[in-house]
Amino acid sequence: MIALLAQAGGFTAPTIDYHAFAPEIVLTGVLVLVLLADLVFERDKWLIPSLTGIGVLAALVPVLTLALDGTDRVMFDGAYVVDDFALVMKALFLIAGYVVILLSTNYIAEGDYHEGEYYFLLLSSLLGMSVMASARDLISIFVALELLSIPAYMLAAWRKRDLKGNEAGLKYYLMGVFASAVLLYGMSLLYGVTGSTLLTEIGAQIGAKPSSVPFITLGILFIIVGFGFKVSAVPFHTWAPDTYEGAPTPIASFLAVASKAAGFVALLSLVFLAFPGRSDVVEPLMWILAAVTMTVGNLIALRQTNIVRLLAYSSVAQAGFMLAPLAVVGDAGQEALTAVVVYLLIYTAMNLGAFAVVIAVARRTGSGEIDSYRGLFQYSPALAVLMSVFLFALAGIPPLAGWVAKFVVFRALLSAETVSGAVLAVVVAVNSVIALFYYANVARLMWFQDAPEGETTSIRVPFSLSAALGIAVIGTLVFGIFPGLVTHFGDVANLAASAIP
Amino acid sequence: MTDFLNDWGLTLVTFIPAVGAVLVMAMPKGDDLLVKVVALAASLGSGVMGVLLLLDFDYDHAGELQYVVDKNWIDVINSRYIMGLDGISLPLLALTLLVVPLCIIYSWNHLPDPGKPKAFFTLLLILETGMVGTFLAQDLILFFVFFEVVLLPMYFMIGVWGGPNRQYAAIKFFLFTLFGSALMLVSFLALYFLGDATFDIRLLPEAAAGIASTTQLWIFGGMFLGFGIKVPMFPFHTWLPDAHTEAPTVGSVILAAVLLKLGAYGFIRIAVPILPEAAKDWAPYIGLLAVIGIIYGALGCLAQTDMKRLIAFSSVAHMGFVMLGIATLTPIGFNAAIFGMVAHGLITGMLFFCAGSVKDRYHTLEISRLGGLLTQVPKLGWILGFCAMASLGLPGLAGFWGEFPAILSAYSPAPGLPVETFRTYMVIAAVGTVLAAGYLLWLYQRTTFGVPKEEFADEEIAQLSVFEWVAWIPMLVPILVLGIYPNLIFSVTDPAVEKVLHSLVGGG
Amino acid sequence: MLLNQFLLLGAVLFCIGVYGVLSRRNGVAVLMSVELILNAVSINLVAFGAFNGDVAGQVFALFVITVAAAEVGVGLAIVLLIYRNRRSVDLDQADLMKG
Amino acid sequence: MWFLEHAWIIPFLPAVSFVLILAVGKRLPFGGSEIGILSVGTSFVLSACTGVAWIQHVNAGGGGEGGEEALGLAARAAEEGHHAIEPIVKTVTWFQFGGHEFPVGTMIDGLSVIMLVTVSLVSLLVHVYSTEYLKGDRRFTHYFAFLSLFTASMLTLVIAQNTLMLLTAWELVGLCSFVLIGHWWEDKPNSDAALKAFLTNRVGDVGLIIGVIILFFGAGTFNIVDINALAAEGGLSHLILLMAAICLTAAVCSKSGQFPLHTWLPDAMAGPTPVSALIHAATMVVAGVFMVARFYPVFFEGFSISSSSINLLAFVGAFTTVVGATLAFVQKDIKKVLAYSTISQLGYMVMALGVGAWTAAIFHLFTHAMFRACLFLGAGSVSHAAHHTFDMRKMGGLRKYMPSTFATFVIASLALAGIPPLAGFWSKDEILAGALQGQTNAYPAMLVLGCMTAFMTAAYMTRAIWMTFFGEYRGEGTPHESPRVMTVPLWILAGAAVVVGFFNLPEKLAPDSIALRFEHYIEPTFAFPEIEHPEFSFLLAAFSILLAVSGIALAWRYFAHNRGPHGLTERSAAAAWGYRVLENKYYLDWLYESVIVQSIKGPIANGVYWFNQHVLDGVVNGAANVSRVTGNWLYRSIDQGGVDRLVNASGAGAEGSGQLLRRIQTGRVQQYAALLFAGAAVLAGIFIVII
Amino acid sequence: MVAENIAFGLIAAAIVLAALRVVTTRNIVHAALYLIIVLAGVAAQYFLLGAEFIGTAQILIYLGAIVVLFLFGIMLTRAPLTGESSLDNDQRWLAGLVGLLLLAVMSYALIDQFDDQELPADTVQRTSQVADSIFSTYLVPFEVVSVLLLAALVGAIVIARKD
Repeated sequence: MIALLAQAGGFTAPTIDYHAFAPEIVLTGVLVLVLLADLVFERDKWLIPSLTGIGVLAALVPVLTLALDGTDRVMFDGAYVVDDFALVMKALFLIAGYVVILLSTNYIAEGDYHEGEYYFLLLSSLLGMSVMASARDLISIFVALELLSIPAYMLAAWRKRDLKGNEAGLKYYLMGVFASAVLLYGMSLLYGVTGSTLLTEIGAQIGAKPSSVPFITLGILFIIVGFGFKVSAVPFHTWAPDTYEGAPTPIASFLAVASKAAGFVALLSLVFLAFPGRSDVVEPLMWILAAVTMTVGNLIALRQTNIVRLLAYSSVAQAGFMLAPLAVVGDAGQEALTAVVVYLLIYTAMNLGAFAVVIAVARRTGSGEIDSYRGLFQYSPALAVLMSVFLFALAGIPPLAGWVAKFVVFRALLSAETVSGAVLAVVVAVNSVIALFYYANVARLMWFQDAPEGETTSIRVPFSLSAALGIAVIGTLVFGIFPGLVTHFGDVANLAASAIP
Repeated sequence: MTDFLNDWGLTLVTFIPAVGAVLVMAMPKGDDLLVKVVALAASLGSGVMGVLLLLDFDYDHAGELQYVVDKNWIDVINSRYIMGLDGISLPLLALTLLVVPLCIIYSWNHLPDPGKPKAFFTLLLILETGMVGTFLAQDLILFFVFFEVVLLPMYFMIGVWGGPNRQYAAIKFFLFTLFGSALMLVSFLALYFLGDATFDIRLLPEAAAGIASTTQLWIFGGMFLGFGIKVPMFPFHTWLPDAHTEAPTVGSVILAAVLLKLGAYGFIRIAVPILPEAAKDWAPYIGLLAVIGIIYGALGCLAQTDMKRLIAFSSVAHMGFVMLGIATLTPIGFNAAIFGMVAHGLITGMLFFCAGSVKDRYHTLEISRLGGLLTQVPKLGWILGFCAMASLGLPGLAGFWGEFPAILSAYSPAPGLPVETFRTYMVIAAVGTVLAAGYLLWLYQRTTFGVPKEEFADEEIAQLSVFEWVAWIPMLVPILVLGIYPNLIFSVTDPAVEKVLHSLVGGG
Repeated sequence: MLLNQFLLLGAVLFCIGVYGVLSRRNGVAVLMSVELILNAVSINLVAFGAFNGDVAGQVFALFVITVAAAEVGVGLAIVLLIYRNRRSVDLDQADLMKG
Repeated sequence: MWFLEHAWIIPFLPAVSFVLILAVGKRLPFGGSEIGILSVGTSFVLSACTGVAWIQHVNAGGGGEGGEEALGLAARAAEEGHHAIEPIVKTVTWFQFGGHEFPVGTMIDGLSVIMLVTVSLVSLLVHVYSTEYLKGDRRFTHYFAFLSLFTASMLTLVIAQNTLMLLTAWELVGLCSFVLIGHWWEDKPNSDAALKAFLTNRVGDVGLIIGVIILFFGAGTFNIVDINALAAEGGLSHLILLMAAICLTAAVCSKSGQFPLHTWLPDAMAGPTPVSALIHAATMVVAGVFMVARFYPVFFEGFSISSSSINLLAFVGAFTTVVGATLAFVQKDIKKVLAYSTISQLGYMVMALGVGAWTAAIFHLFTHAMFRACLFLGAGSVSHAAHHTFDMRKMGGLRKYMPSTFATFVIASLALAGIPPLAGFWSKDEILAGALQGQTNAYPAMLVLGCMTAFMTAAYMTRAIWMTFFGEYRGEGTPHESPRVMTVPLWILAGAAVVVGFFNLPEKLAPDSIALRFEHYIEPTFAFPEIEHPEFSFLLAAFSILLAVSGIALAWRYFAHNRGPHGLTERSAAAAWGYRVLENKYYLDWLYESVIVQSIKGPIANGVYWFNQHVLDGVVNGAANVSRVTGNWLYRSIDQGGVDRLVNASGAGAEGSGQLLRRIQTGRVQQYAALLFAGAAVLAGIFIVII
Repeated sequence: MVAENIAFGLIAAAIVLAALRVVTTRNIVHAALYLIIVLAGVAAQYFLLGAEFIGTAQILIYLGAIVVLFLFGIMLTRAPLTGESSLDNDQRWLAGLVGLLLLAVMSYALIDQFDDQELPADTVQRTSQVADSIFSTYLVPFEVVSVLLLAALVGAIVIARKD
């Protein structure tokens, strides 16, 4: 088709590196396949999730081959780049997606939801994320953002008969649309002032401008606000707890992990490629967002009674920790990037794990109340141990992976050797202690309190859920004990290399 | 053999318990005996490794790190897997390797409610890995990780198997320690960035020399909080009585015997050698807090009505002596501190064992309800007396060699420290020994002398079991042996202490 | 023509849209206000495209229009879903989850 | 020489015996007592051999192998023209600090030898005596075990080569006294007494610890010989010596029952009587005196004994003699009479040391050990006969029933009272002579107090003997003489009380070959201050005899013939007051106790109650109470109230603010949206204005 | 030029007024009708800016599809057709405040930056240029949008349909 068009006028067909697009092509193929399979095989319920899972894993193959290949592939004048950063993030999305599929398998099948469409939308969203990892211009970023968001809006409302489910979808959708409106406005400003949608080009232009341009400041700020919503930074986080609570739990985990990560990916590309010269705006903004986000998230989390809401606020606070390195981006540079990437990788493992346990426990108790975890250790010790592992990992207790994440954040903050960095480091330290309160509280209920009457048999965990738990716990432990593995990824993920197209 | 130990010794001794923990977890659910056997085997395996290391250790060069392993770990931040054993680590390693198997033996039939041997022993073994690792790590980050590893198992041990107020105690323990270690980590990172971009404890004293002195003070302050809370020093001690009181017997024993040592060890191994100048500025205040701790802990003991809580408070006082020794920054003081740690570990550990056995028999530790232990369980009474005597620093028993040299060292602190201040501390600390005698003997009198109270007078109280004997004798014997021949430890620690303090005073 | 006259028109439209999304309680009316905002952005983009003599502005606007269509479709679907369950599209009533 | 170099065996044997008795004692036919007697007996023999060896060594002029450590100093001393006989020192490494090794070992000189002999002899006799006295006791075996340990500790103490070892043994002695005083711990008063003894000693130990530390840093060593040598040579500053001496004096006060820390000693009578004998005669309480003698150069220089006419040591000693003697008057319990008498006599010794009469002090220590042990064992024998009571009001007339006990008791009493030619006379007279002559100045106050005590001693012993042995029997049942195994030790000791006084006959009364033998062999010549030895004074001797005799006579008149100011306490308010003061031990305990306690305990009514109820309580109890109350207060208000509350409050504060922040989350999506847009607008406003 | 400016002024005024009515009218159907005016006005502005393809697309997509969608939505949700206050919630003041604040910030930034800069005289861009651009430089977004539309379609059906 492209060749036909090319003949039509003075059109030069772009050269396309199919290897570079292979992950997306595989995902698209699977996506179509799932849609078709849903039509054809209505009886075989197991087929769709398996197909989806295999498809996601298949998409990982080209990611690996690309990684082994090692060369950075730059296309469309730098609008689409497949470098190590992109690959690391793609792998993250795909693995997280795979785990979410594992989490969904029984949940969706037993809930009598629309299975085929569910996986179809999940894959669409994943495709959007995968594109996001490589997107290096405003339009690609916007479109990728919408592709990953719109299916997610609908997935959040997937429990159609449940009022909370509807409400979750509605809130997420409206807030998402508002945020993308603000984002778009910001993008339009930046495009207007630079005349380009390429991040590197924008970076070069606005970096050259004098230090205080309200217009540019406004553009940057609106863009960051737009993504602030996506990563659920305070005060743009309000949707998160409600949506997580009302959405199907696997989707909540998907939003908390993959969607948030996608927001960070875009934020990182923007901050490092488009705003490198504007740390006068980015740094204080990120400082405020980070400090407020972690503090508010943690404080509100202290008072939660629902486990999913607790995790939601915890993920808000975690977003604050992840934003923190960006507050010293001007001085810390690569350290900050490494910190965020490493944090994301680790956060993915431990948060998915926590959600997996929540799903498993809810199979028995049917409740999201924290109180229903009372005495879990007595009747289902394995789940209690796993949950503790994930929670304490989130709290940052060595040797569970969370400490590495906190550690790289500290390192980035202190490596800047600025007062603001040091102060933020102290804020992070204090917040990690506050966070421990509520994580430990859950652990306390599980371990130290007696189980409700009659709870004696342990909870049966279906295979796919066990697999998800296994992946998460291995990630949490291995990253914690051999931090070199994960910091390596953070280190190779280098946006500076692709800054020069 | 030596080659094998050089390459693998320290790694094995650290991680055999961890492997054991995994194995214990993998054991079938109902088979408690198998779980216990595996747990004991793992801790003994580590112990055997430890004995091999001790036998092979080159005592003529106790000041040098031996069996050093230096492997890549986290390349990005130049943090390495460095383990090493020298005269400072050695006694504490030995202590840890001794205490844990004994705890397992003690728990054989004594598992506190609600049972669950699998989880209990798993935690115990993880704890051992953390403790051993802390004493061997020669890299700040590695140290930090091991330092924190002990946190969770202890938290659960207190929280699940503890007393009635266990939840509060557990979370308090956890939060205090975590708060300290968060600041400690910030200090470590500051060292890394301001120093030579290394976490290697061996290199840091030199690398950190160039840091501005005010910055050094701040960095030391962070570490002070981290280690001081763990010690625990007054006024950060409030987690300790709760944790000790609520923890199950074995938990208390490990807490007292090893965990409290991690903080003081941190001072000796990390804080002082790396930042000697800051240490000098801090020393008078550390000394002050130490002597306040001595008196305060003793007075706190006198106020207690619960036997276990009393013993717990005594730890505050005893660790005060340890910290006083460290605060003098002299070889004598450091030697005293290390000896004091080992002695306190053995003695207070034993006291907690005794308290646990009393609780098993009388189901209460309320001092006013006890009495006449010597008539009902004479052997236990004798052992309690022995430990009380050792604890109050009777010469000829191990406690004395932690206490007396610490007081001694305060007479003549390192050059540059205010002599008069330290001499005042010395006098106060010496008065503390009287108070120590006071509360311990008072405890002893009320619990063991006299005749049993009415409620227990007619009860058949069990005599000491085989498990108790097996668990206790290996702790009682060193209390006596070390008391009579303290050079067993001093000869090992002294060269290492000299080396550590070299930058500070150059000996003397 | 001044660039700013288009931009300011966009800004005004944007803010009217913001007012609308904040003050309307009817779900459909909120979606209409969203359209105002998106149109404001499109005006901006096209105006900047003209100002810069660059085709990217128009392309961007085209994508925005397309995406807006998709968003409205999804949004209406969700509003319909709510209506079906609640017999109301009053957003104020959708506060089951809070705190 | 062999004996001198292997003196470690002497304490080692009883130590082994301790372990053996504990291990197997219960299974032996005599419950372990045979091991104890065997070991202590062997120790005694070895001590005696050591003594002989030492005499030979002195006679040989200190030749042969010298002490390994003191050689350098000896060489220096030799240069200065002394004929010094060095102590025999043997050491092995004990531990190391800061690269220096510190040894442990034995040091044998005259002082050690005489102490070895005294201790092992008394201990042996007490062991033998106890087999009967404690027969059937339920903790017979434990008793012997700790008796052995007690002996071992004291033997270690006297041959200690360095201050640390001395400190160790010192504390072990305290521990054993704790165990033995509290032997019958089922009764609370007994365990109270044990606690009090230990804690009071602990107070003094603080002085010892600090003193040892000061000397360590002053002299750079724990080695006693080196410290002494340095002190004697003037190698240590006077300030250091003074401080050290003051600190060590505190230790002496607690261990040797000197004013004002003597209150534990009468309470310690709660232990079995043989233990009291051992404590008072040879082991525990003389440790303080021994320690002063051991560090004599320190005290001598520190207190400037040579040039002063009063000093802390002399004053404490002299004052204690009078205090002890007056208190002994009003006791109704025979053991308490003896206990206060001990305090008084120890005061003599300390006073002697304080005035520079070193040899007199040690000589008195030696003679006193004999008759004191005899008196205590006699009292035990009496109580054995009189249904285990020590209350003299329930005795009387026992002379008829137990002649052996009576005879030995009288001999020992006369020795104590200082009737020539019994042992006590010689040693006491030497002390008084020392006070009279002093070094450069006389010590007149000491002399006066000493003479007063000499009078009172005679008087109260007469009173005790009268109440116990004369008159009519006032107790229950029929008293009987104790068996042989108890009376034989009594006779041995009584014999010793007669003869040991001749060991140090004054030069004026005896030929040179037997005069001043004690001084010749015992008094150190190496690292020792230049002491002026008192001359024997016939006048003084006569006066002291007169005092003793008149004391006996007056008391006899008063009690036996019922003459004198009987009913004085009823008739004279002043006398009644005086009697009450004495009966209440000078209100000393009360002073410590209620002054401090009342200030905390509150209302005066409470205080009066305390005055009535607890006047007899001890200083330690008082201090302990203060500590407990303070501890309680600290714990409740500061620890649980302050620090903890702060921590908890911060937790509550965090939760509270969390609760507040939750209100943001209203659940209404348009408010969320408002927050989003407002957030964007406000942030934009701030950033545009500021940046 | 003047004509263009007059045209702009008139259309802009219409847009703003209509937009205000969209967010204030009490009748939801009226709101939809006002929305038509706004959308058409915006399309007119596009033509003024020489963006004919966008203008056309605006009319086709918005007027042809979206407004119809809205009307269907209004009917399906049986919104009251008569005017009443329930169309608004109780945070109008807050909404107005936020709107004005935003407006102030945005206009300050815009005026500060572009003050009175003129648009270039010839702003017309051919549709073929847009097409070339979409199929070369912006090929990826284009493909992505196609998936996006498919996803939105499938999802919206599942969400909206009765089951």
